[in-house]
Amino acid sequence: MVEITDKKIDVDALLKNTENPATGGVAIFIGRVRNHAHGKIVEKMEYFGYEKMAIFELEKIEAEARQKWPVREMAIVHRLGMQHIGDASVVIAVSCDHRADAFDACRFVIDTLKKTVPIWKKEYGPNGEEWVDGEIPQPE
Amino acid sequence: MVEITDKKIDVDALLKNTENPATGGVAIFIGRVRNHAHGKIVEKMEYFGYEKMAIFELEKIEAEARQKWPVREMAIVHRLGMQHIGDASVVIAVSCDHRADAFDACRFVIDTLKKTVPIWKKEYGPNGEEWVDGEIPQPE
Amino acid sequence: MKVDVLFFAILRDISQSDKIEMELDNEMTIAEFFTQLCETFPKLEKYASIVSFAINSEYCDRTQMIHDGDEIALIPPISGGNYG
Amino acid sequence: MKVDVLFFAILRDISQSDKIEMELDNEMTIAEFFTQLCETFPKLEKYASIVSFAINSEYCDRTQMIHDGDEIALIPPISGGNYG
Repeated sequence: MVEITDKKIDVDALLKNTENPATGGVAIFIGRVRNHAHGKIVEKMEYFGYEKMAIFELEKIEAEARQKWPVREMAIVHRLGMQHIGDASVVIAVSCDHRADAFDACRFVIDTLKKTVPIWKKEYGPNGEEWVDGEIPQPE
Repeated sequence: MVEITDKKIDVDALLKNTENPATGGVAIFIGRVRNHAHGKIVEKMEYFGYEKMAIFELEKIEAEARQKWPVREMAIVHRLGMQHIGDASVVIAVSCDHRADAFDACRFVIDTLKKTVPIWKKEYGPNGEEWVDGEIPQPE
Repeated sequence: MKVDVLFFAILRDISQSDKIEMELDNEMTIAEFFTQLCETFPKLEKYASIVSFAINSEYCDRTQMIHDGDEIALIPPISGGNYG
Repeated sequence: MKVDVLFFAILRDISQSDKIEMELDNEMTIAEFFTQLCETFPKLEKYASIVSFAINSEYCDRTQMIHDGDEIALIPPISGGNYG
């Protein structure tokens, strides 16, 4: 499942979504807002998205990951809106029978998300706010 | 921190241990008891450990991971005793400034744990119980 | 023909609008459309080399034709996820 | 000299005991100790090639000397973590 939300991400609830009696390993990635970036202080971060398309792109990533690895359950949630230091802006959980697959698939999802999902962030620091540099998405 | 416990692992509480305002990425691995193994049905699993030494070996793994990667926070918990399908027998959480380090360090911990930490499991299935084959640890 | 045009992030700061409705005289490519759009928003021009496009939520290249009713999104460099 | 000997998992099933106290006549290597131990527990012998040893919670090889008061653990192949 994929989700775009403007609420706090409930990691525990999300992990419930990855429960499957056949799975031995769950790899999870939590991306949090941190207090520094490229040598500057960060106070908070605001996320914006082209929601309809972001969901569509997340679904493509899930489908591609499932093609490449024997994934049992997968949950990808990205939060939008204003977020503070330590807040989870993105959580990805992947459960597989074997741990190597879970790790590889989870990493593929976050790496690809950053290249294709239309979400932008604005950084707020002591010297004001600015849009964060990003990746130029490439049409397939 | 490392811990050997005979209680249910509280993943949420453990994630709190990895909070650090400087970290952007947390990689987590949850190893669960699954309902099958090498083509056989598994009903439950019992874990035994040489506890004192297991903690000692886990501490070595944490130290080695911290030498290899710029880890901010790390939590490794292994549960012993009888566990049922879906129970988390091991949870590893690693937070770093950058996600690649978090993934690499987390994976290193679970891979090394299986090679060095003196823990054994007994598998219970429809045809009885048996000790699970394992790895022969090598002195350094 | 009519199209909806969506602006995000820094491009939205330039257009001062999330979404505008535009009347185009004829079907045209994304490249031609962007040239026309820059007449309305001259400051867009300097983003020409880094903007990507989507038609109806699907990334497309600049040779893609635009049709009546399309939703065209101008996508500046994306930065989802987190740092690192 | 006295040592404690710990048995785990399948080796514990053989010894029928978690821990025994043993009296050794003199300092000896782990290899020599294991030979002596097999006299008490003959079924241990077939595990000779797969058992590892730890002295005082530290893996050691079979040339390591045993001293008075040591805690010697017989470590059968380990299987912590989970499957996969």
